[in-house]
Amino acid sequence: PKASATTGTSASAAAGGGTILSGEPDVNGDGKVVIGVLSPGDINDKGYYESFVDEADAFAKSKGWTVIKRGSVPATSALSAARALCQQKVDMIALGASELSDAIPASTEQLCAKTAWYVPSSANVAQTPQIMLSSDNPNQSMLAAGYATGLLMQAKGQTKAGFVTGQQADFTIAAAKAWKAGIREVLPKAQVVTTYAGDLNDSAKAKEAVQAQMSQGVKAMYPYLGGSTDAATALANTGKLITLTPGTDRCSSTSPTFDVSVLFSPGDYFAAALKQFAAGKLAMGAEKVWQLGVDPYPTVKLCKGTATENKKLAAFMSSIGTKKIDPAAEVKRLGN
Amino acid sequence: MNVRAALSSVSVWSGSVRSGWPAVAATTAAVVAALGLSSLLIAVTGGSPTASVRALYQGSMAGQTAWTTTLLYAAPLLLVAVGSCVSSRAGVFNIGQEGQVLVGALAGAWVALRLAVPGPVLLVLTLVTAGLAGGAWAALSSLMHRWRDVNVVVSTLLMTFIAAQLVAYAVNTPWLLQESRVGNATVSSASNQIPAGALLGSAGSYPGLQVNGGVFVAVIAAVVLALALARSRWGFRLKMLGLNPRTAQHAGVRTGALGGAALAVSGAFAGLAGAVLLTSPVGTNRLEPGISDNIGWDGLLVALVARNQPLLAIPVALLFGVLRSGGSFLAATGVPSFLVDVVKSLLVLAFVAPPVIVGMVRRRRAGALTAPAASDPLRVPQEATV
Amino acid sequence: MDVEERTADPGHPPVPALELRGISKSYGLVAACDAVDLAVHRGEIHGLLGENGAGKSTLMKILLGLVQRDAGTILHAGRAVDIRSPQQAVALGLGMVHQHFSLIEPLTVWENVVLGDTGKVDRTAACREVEEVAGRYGLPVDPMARVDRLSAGERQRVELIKCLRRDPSVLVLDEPTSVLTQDESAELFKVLRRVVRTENRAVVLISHKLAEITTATDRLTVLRKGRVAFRSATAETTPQELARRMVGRDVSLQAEAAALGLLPTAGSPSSSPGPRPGPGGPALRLKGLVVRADGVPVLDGLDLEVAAGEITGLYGVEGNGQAALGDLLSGLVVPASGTVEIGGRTVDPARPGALHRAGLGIVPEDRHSSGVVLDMSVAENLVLKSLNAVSGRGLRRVFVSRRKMHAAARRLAEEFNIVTPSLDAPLRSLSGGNQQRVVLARELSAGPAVLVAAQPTHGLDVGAIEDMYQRLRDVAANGVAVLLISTELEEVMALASRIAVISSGRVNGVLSVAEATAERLGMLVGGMAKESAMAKESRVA
Amino acid sequence: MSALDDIATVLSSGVRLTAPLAFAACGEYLAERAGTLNISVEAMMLGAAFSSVAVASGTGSATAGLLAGVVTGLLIGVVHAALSHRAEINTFVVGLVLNALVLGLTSYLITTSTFDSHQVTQLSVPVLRDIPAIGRPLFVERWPVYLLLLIVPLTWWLVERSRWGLELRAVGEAPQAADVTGIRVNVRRRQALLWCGALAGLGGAYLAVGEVGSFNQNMTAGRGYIVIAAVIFGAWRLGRTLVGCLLFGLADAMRLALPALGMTANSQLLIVAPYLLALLAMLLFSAKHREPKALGQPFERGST
Ligand SMILES: Nc1ncnc2c1ncn2[C@@H]1O[C@H](COP(=O)(O)OP(=O)(O)OP(=O)(O)O)[C@@H](O)[C@H]1O
Ligand SMILES: Nc1ncnc2c1ncn2[C@@H]1O[C@H](COP(=O)(O)OP(=O)(O)OP(=O)(O)O)[C@@H](O)[C@H]1O
Ligand SMILES: [Mg+2]
Ligand SMILES: [Mg+2]
Repeated sequence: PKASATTGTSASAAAGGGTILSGEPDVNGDGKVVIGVLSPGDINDKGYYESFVDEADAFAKSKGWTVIKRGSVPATSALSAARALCQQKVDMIALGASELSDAIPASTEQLCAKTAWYVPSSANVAQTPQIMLSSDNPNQSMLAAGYATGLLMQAKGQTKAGFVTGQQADFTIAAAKAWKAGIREVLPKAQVVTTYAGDLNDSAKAKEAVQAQMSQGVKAMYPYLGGSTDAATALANTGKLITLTPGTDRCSSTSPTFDVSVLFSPGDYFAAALKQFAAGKLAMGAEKVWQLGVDPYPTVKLCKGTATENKKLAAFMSSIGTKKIDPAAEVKRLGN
Repeated sequence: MNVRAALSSVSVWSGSVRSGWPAVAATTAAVVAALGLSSLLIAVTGGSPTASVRALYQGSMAGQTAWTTTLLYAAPLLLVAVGSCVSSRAGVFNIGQEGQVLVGALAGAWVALRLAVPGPVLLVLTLVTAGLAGGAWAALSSLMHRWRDVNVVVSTLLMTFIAAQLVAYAVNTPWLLQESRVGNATVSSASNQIPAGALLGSAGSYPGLQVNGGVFVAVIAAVVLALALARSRWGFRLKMLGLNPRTAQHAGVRTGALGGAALAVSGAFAGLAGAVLLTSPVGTNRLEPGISDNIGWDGLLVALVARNQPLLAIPVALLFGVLRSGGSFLAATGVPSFLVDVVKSLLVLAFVAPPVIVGMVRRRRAGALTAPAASDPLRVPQEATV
Repeated sequence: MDVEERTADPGHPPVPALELRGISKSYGLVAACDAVDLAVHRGEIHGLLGENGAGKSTLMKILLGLVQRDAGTILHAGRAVDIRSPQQAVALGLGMVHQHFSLIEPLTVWENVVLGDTGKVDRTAACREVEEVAGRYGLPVDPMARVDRLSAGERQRVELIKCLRRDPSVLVLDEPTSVLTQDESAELFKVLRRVVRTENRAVVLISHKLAEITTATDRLTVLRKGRVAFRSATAETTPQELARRMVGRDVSLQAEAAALGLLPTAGSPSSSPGPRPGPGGPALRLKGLVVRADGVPVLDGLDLEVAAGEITGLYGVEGNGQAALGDLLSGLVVPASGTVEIGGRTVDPARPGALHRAGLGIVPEDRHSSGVVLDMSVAENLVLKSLNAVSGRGLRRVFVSRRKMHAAARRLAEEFNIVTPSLDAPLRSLSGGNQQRVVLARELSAGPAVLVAAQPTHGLDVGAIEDMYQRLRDVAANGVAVLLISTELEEVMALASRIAVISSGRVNGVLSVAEATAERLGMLVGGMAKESAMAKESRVA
Repeated sequence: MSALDDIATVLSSGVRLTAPLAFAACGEYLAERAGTLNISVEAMMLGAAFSSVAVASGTGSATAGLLAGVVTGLLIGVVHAALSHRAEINTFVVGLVLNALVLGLTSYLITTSTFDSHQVTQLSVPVLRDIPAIGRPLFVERWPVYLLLLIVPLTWWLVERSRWGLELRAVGEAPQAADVTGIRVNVRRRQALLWCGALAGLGGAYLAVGEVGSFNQNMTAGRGYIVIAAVIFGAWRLGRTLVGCLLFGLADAMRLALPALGMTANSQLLIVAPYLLALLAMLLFSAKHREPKALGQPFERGST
């Protein structure tokens, strides 16, 4: 990534490329630190989207910062939402997901000149000097999630798993395939069905999809959902299915319960970035790629795994981290 | 002539609300009540009403940037509203603008992304195609009405949901309008960004205040239609059709064709609004399932509050624009932006209800044989709707 | 206004079944009822008559609790009562057959009959009751039939059954005969006789047809402009006197007399000009017109010719296709077959505005529904069929020129004596007579070769009627072919030189006014063909 | 897995997806017979779904939540009725505004509060539940489903047999004539809207505390409009309306179950199916003859 100092004379080059904004964390120098967070989803979904704001909130509180959060921002109003934040004199704008990347043009506008930008990306957002990109490879975490599921299924002697998600869109299709491939790393003959409920938030429909899968003997179920995650998982719990979390650590949750926490939550990445920001080390114009098996996140955690299972999973993840396993190739090989 | 047309429309308005101070006073009281209720809601849920009001103001009217955003929202709202005025005049109640906006944006996006023609031509083609598509979509309802007597309210409503799935299908289907894949990246449920040539630029830039081309399109449409409705033979016939279709037919008006055309025109303006959403910086310049963003529903409400007067729709659209941009800013202060939907709905009721109620009370008191004026859009769903 | 009373016999019981004292009701500035006193006794048919708009319907609606009075008391069997709703009226034993049918068409007869009751709905009991009441009064009807399948006469029976079933002490009928044939009317009066004589009920019969009132009632009250103008026993007065009381002055004009239902003195020559056939055949020729509504033919091969300079009357009882013919000539319905020729040229009535362009003007029967736009201005209503003439020139052709529109409207308003506060006032604010003048002015301003006037005097007061008659005569005298569609025999006899009788959607016979007697016309109306009508008459003679 | 089990799966899923529609459709049907084309049924369902979860969480009783849902639907019905049949504001405008208001309000409130999950209990009829294929779908459901056995016949009886229903029909067909007959037109229409509100509320509450056990933003997701489509599809007959609901419910159940059964289908097409079917029904059967004549028209005395 090329470093260019468009944000003013006071910017300085950082070690890993990119530019560190002067005065970090109070970039705009108004004596307060304000973080603005935009999320495309329901920020009370007890899952993926909520975690993003919760992490920011917790960290900011500990530093005495202010956090302005806004959920359910449609992609079409991302731009104006970002402008509104700039008017509020935020020091950083953090986008909850790459769906909101349409807000990025605001970063070049006068209004947002003194603002840091944190943007999650899945390789579909172009790097610009004004923003910090944060990305992971969803194939990695979904493959490992599948692997973990496979381990648990193997222990119980089961072979049938189900994936329930919303719209039939590219990212859901890809996630389903990687998860399936992961299961088949352990159980080459495993059967995996995918149901598109059509809506990440229609709980009744998500539940019916789960019910249909359960009645077909599915014993592990991944509710890759938004607002309807809990309703779907609760139903799966009644059938004692193996369940996974879509992004956050919920091993301690009792209602519903999960067997595997798949942690690819943008909140975790974001918390790490905020720490750097507080220390004045967060560089714009650079990209941070989060590696499974290398970085603390993303990762997959068995809630009640046996020592052997945990060891196998850790080994699998680290071979992804060391590139011994190429997730893309594995998905191609086993995901169809 | 413009000014006189304007004056005559305004006088029609005050006539139809049977103006006088009771209606004005009641409206004022209702607006205050609506704002009071909203404040109460904020306070009860732990927010600060004064801060919220300040935020609403700041985001929508304080400064040139704020005004820029407000105007960006107002333009498509005004376009939808102006179209609604036309169909309502003809006595046809179209409530499918949301779907017509979507179909317009869909067709516009297709043209903008698929045709290789130079910039300005592409923009014009995008806008025109979107208008035609919105019009055609509405015309389907009109054909169903003519052939099989299908209720226009019902069919325009149902067609909205079909339009939404059509767009969802298009942006999830690679050979249609789904965005192209870069390397291994996942693609989102949206089209590619339309080329710069098809973007509506700012037709004026007063340091920070940018007046987008869409604003000019919308205002010109409002003025031209106000003039046409008030003065032209077409406007005369529409009015006749809306107020008494039998007499209109007797007088030689092709009622079916004229009513159907009015519905199509209304759809066309909604489609054009869809294109403005697509090509102006209000959104992301891509086709996405959420691109209509309730502009269709809100535009219809603008027309209703403006009592189907295109010129009055200008300030009302501006007010709705203020609510949208202010709401966006309000959300940036931490108050969930859904609050703005609540405020907006309460305000619509506050504007719409009191004149009707005052009129009704007056009629009851007078006991006169004054059937409510059929021209009153808020009271009488005209014959065509049933 | 001093009311002259002639109380006939003192044989009535001292307490009237119903008594109204000082009833007043205003609609804005219009005093629909102004201190009206009225007493109705058991065992009598009480006629209530007056011109259009005299306040008859309003008075009865007050009685039925549909309209609240401003002042006055209602005494029922001597007791003051307060009637706030139709249910209360029913509970007191008041029943009403409304001027316009109040039946719900998609419901069955028995459902309509029990509508407005309280308590459980019991079909078997209701049907039995309908049949029982029907049998008692000789009003046969199928209780399970849907009302929209019934004829006008049958519907009237249902209305009657509905009232009589509730055993009313006072029965009010508001212009019950306007949709009935003469035979049906006679039947109705027979039923009413029975109701008062053998069952000792009281009946109020509202009408503005003097002939009917004088034959059917025992006592009567005349309303004029919301006040009681006259009371008398029927036997002690004459139609001529009643007419005078209604109008407030002597009625000499035959036109007025006709409008009030006074039969013209036998054999009196029509004052209308004789037929003056224009050159080259009739101005309007209708051939084999068929119009269907819901599959039922409402016009069934109608043939008719109207010559220039002549007033042809199309007479018949309401509901025999006049409305369909009016709609057809207004361009509102399209015939299934048949042709319309104007001035010898065939016109396609399906083409919007074609009839108008071919030179046909029409004063439609229901002007509010298809003649005017109440919420547009007087000026706009005057020009709405001739937008071309009031448009701008050149590029401004797409616009209506206000200047031209006002000029044209002003000219017509003056010529036709239209009384209006301003040309920009909504038509709604004009009186009925003036609204009708607006229609006539607009239709005549196009210089038509043919003028169709459908029920042109419905709802007009005497002054307006007089004016209308004079204008129609003038129009004919100027060489226009006039087709007068009317259900008023007297009106047709007074104006037309030829009378065509319509029955069941076809013309049953055409008589010159000289051959036309009430009896012959009556037989044609009843559906007998012309020849047999003549034959029967000659036998009688 | 036997084919019978598969059928049972799809059927019971269909029954569950149909139930909220069926409750609301009974209400909408009755309102439309009285002449009100009520488009705020979505607001009634959504508002009820929210309040049922809120009250269930507050009281700890799902049944109390269900009741609260009915009351909320009723209240929205009262507001709609007051605005459109007392103040006489165009009923479509009122409906649009109410839908926007309730969506905004519930979304706002759910982001500012949290609720526990509660769900009504399941009722399982011994013996009958063992009938192959239909046993499970029909005899093992959350108990409010069985209220349909009461409400459907009751709605039918009210409309077709009771005096109130006779008057409703009269009011929906010919309000002027009904008025002179002594029926208080707008009162009847308001009452019909209350019935509609209560039942739509029951439908929404069933969805929340019966089916799902929690509330999430816009959880009715357009079911109110599907209900309107069902009444149209049913050409204003209760039986056919319910068949429409079942058809739409089953279509959804099929869509959701097919992948598990190893089949695929175009989901967009299945999602729009209800709307397409309603339009088709109107086109094919020219429903105009069945449509209440005064549907959507306001009534005011003296304005023939
Ligand atoms: N195709 C149409 N689309 C929408 N509204 C229409 C259409 N045709 C007529 N209308 C409206 O419907 C009203 C008349 O309704 P009606 O159902 O009587 O029309 P119609 O008589 O069937 O039309 P036509 O003359 O074409 O047969 C008019 O106010 C007119 O504006
Ligand atoms: N609802 C009303 N609002 C205003 N004016 C009314 C109303 N009803 C009646 N009027 C007016 O009151 C007067 C009396 O009307 P009413 O209907 O009682 O006359 P009527 O004697 O029955 O006439 P007709 O012979 O035409 O039936 C008329 O001037 C009429 O215009
Ligand atoms: Mg700062
Ligand atoms: Mg009368």
